[in-house]
Amino acid sequence: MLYRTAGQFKTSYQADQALFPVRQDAVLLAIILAFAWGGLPLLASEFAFQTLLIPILIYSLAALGLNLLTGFAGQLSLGTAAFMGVGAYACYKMVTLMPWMNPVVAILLSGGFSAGVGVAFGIPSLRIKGFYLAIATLAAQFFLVWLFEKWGWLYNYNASGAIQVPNLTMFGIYVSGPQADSRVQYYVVLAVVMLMTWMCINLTRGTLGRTWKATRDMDIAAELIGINLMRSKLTAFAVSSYVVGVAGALFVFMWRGAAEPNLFDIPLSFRILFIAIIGGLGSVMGNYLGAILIVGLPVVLGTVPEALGIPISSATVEHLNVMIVGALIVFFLIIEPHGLARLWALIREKLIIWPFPH
Amino acid sequence: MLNDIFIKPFIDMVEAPDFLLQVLWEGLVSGILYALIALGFVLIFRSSRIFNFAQGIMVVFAALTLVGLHAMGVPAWICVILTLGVMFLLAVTIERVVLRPLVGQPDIILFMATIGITLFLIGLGEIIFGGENKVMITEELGIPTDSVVLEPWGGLLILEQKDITAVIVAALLVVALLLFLNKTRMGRAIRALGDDHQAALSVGISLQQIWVLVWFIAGIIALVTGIAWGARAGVSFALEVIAYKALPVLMLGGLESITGAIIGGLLIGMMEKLFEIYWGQPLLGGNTETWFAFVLALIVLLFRPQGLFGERIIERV
Amino acid sequence: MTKFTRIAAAAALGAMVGQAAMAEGLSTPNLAYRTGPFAATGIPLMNGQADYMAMLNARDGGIGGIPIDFFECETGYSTEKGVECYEKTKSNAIVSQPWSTGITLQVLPKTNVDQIPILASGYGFSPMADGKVFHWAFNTPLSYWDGASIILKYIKEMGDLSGKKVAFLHLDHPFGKEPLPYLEMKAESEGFELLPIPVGLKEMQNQSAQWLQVRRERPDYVIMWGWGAMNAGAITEAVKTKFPMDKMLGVWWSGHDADLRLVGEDGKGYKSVSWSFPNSDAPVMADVKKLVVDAGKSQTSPEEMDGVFYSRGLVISAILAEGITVAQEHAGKPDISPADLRWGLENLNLTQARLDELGLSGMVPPFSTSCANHTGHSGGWILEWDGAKFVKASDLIMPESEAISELETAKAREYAEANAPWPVNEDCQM
Amino acid sequence: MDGAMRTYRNDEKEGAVSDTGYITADGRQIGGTLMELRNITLKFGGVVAIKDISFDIREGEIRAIIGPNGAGKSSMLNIISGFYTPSEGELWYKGAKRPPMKPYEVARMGIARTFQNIALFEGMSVLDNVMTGRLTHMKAGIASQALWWGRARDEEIANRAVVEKVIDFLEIQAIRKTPVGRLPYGLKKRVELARALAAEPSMLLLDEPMAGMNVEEKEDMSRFILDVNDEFGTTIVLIEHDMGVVMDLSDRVVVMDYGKKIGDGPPDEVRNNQDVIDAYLGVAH
Repeated sequence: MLYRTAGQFKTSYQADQALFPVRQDAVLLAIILAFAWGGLPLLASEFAFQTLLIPILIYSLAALGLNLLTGFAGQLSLGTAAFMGVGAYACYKMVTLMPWMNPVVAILLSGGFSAGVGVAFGIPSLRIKGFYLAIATLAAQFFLVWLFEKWGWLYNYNASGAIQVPNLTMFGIYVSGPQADSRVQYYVVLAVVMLMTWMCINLTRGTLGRTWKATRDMDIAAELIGINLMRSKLTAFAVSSYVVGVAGALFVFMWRGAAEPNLFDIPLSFRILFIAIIGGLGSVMGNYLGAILIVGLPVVLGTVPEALGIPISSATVEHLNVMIVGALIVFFLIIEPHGLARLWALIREKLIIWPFPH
Repeated sequence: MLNDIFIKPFIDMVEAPDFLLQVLWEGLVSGILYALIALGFVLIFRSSRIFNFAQGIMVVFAALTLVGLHAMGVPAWICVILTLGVMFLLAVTIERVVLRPLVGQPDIILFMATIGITLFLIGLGEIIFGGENKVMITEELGIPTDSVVLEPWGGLLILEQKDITAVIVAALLVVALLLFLNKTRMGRAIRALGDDHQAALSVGISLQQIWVLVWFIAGIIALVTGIAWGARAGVSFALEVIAYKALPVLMLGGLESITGAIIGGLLIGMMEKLFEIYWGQPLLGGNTETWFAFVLALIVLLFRPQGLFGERIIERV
Repeated sequence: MTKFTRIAAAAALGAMVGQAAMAEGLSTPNLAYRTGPFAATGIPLMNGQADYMAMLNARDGGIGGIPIDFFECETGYSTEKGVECYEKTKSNAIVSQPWSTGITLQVLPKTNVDQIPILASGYGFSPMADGKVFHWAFNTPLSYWDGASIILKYIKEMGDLSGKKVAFLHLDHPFGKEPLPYLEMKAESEGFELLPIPVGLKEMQNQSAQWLQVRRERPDYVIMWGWGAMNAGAITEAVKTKFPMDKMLGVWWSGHDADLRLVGEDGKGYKSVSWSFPNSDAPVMADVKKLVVDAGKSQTSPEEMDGVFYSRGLVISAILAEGITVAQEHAGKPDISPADLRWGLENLNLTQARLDELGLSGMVPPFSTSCANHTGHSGGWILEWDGAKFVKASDLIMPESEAISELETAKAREYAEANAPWPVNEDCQM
Repeated sequence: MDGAMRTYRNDEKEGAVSDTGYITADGRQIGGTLMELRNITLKFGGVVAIKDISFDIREGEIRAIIGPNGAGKSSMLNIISGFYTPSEGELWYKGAKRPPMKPYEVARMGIARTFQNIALFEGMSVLDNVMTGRLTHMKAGIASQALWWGRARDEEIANRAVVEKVIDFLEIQAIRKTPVGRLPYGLKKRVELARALAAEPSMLLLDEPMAGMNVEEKEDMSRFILDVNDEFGTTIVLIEHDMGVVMDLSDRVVVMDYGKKIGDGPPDEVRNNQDVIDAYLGVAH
């Protein structure tokens, strides 16, 4: 009965195109947001902020960026982490060259650099398709990580080759660097992620989203009905890389505090791909569900043996963790290849007609 | 600058031809291993349209099993047979547990599933065998470990006997594989599967059997690769990253061409070594081997989207 | 040891650790890595560390009457996991042992806020020696710059350095790049040509390109900053390309018995600098064997116990234990706080007499720390592979402190400026 | 349907651009030349798919291309829609020679099409599929779209109104929000037509619009095609196998066989052409 949609009629196209045509969705989201802004920060410990809340939000955003490209525009990419790296290094250069810059502005601008690099590496997509393109994105992955290592200017010639996030303030409060409070960082991340998500939803439900989806579903037909495939693919690379770049800047500035080049290597790319796929390709919400599972699960699993008093070494826990994540990926792909988002959609459909199945 | 790019490297090559040969030999040996891994990919892709990311970890798993069994006191050659058994069991398990329920899903889903398999095998391997570096049982398997020192043009060329063995074994393996694919009923069924499921099934072999067989062959290739590479640098999970190198090989050679995999592998192995030694190290600070193969493949594909050995595709609506 | 007994042993150790975690005690987490590409070098170290603490618990009931809650959090040498482990274990920890230069660099700024000392024995960021800037970080007893200095000194004993070509084969990772500033400085002052050859994380096992470069460049010496699978890769390639082994010298992390055993006789003459040395006859080894290994509480093997890395792990725990002892005396209570431990680690005075008393004779050179000197600069030995094991090939060599401490101060200041506002220890007058 | 009774007054001279129209039997005025194909040849490697074909398409008419399998009909349609570039020959559109261009540019010149094997966007709803037909009319910038503000929002509402009209016209209101993947074949064909119509094209290419349909569905589709032609004056070029339907619907017919044109004219004339009869009866050449 909770999800009854009967009696909610639309009287204009505008109302029908609203973000949440079903009232209950809006209510549910309002509850979640209220919890995210008000409830969680009160309840969560430092450990929860650092290992769950902040990373889940950032990983969700990165997965969302990847999902725009792979799930919406149909271009499989294995180079997400490298584009996060571009965002992170761009942000680092900006705040060290221009220390007066507002950190949030710097983070939002840094996505622009990764968008540019994304377009450059997106050009092959005009001629290469499918797995060939996926391998081609690995060229970006490996080349960029190599560049992060070799181009001293990027990390201000630090001896260690790593970048250290400086202490940055906004309105007199530390938002990044070791002095920043986790809670403050959480709020900054939450605000940026919400803003980006809202814009991504708008893009995917409008003209651009339809262009991308048409390109994904049948590129030849798309071109024949008037879609410029080059523009469609390159905007997908640009917007996706922008979002991924912002996620990368958040990743380093709001969470990790420092980064070395190999942080942006292929395991991170795969991790984000897992999130996008387990969450559901072509879905916005799925990225959040996927991130909760992929980021949250190992943390939870890591505390289980200790909580239960099971005698098992931390290395074995780690190995079991890797095995369980691997098995879970296969498991979820088998039970619902379209991801957690589809699973939720099915549950929701059931709820709408519940308790009368017809 | 132009001199450093276009002239000096070639002068260096001519001035020290023995060193050039050494570079090419090293490239060739790496190339053989890339080609072997790529071959595993191609076989599986042709028969089931699965882009098997797990090929790399299968190499590690096979090598670890071999070494691990030997450490328990099993004689070397029995270890090989037992390892083959393990690889067969692995093929059966993968087919039963992963592939069968996922039949007909989009390519990307199957691809992800193989990444899932990879993670699972990494975890399992570390629990069973431990994460430390191990020594390949090279001598126990009868592989010579000396090196052949030649002196062409009064220079120095060092060829390791185990590398020579690897090259010969790889060549034999490829020949055997080609014979199998072309001359036997099973082999023809596998080849036909790439083109037409119905035709393949009409031979009277079930799809499941073919998949198990193909994954098992990929397992055999993995074992050979594991022995050859392990003999060079020890057996550990770091081996898995070498499997990435097979991917540009596939781009160049095409996902479905066996010849493409072999020629592409050798080509990439030698090109990346040449580039690293004559251009990468002097001009770019080295370590270009991590990306050179990918960028090379990318550039080739921009001009020939079908790869070096693929046929041009005429698009239809 | 077969895999089954190993799993059983792991379970047993886990049981002990698990019980210890519930028991009262001084929480001393170790961010260990027994997995991943660096596991091979990590495992003996972690075993040595764990076994020493287990021995203290078994023999003395801990330190100062309070048991040591020594437990591991697995990082796999991944910086990301390491930071997660740091956050997870820091709540009532009195120390953090990050075990990777990458992790150290990341948790370093956090320790100022969390006020937990980092013990990074023989690794981490060399300028951490400057205790005025790096309040909470300790890299006893030798820093990487010290190590590089000792190697250069040793080479100089064999002949003048000027005009020579020295290849620096290093892991392309914060750890491998650490000694570069010092080596570059020395190359200028001594007049030798420094040729850095990076080995990417993906190329550790396949260094043919790097060794082709060595062959082409014909350096007089190869200094190696390798770790994990890179060591074995480099040494096998060196043997293959017939590089003279006695011209190849590694940092202490490149002197792992198991890596050299791969090449056996062919590796004869290979050298590595070290601030620790296995001494099977040391009393402490007997205690460990009797109370921990024979009691089935260890994951180690007899072969590993005789190795350089196991004993180094043991020494690191001994340094930590000594820090705790000093802190307990100073605080006047056994249940010390992280700040107390910091005081303890700043006031280590491990004289030869004290080392003998601890049963560590010959396993580590004597050294002492102060609030300004967080390293101790103990000096180190050059070890040489004799075909079957490492033997001492030199007396204790001291690093050239002056040049290093200048560089340390400069780089520490640079770091503090880049991370402003960075608290500096004004109280420290030394 | 009485197409056979339409009178035919085109001058027979090939290649001539004529502005004089003709009046069909049911009284519709057919305009001047909209498109003219001159000596079109198409080769794939060594294979000649189309050989030296010329014909014209006039404003407001229903022009059919027929021929046995492999005659090159679809290739001809693909040339018109820009998917293939002819190896030789010229293509004149609205009085100007059309340079080689990308398919999407052709679409933007007002040429829309449907496909032989349905080419809908399976991952989208019916509404979104039809909305893609309007993409050539939407110009809002990316920032406006991201913020769902200003031009993007206005366009979305205005174009939705156009699309709803098409949806009403083709009577697919009930399935508006259904993912097209779930629709039966006949409805998919109709959605595809809706998508093409939503573009408000001046020329509509239909590639076997009735293939695989039952009699009832064919009747519906025929009615829609005639209605489109009638109500919007859209020029229609169609390929169809069902001779009965073709003869009933079209004003003029081009007959192809083995890449060559063997007949061109009103249905009645073509029906009695000896070459056409031979081709369809399979007489050897």
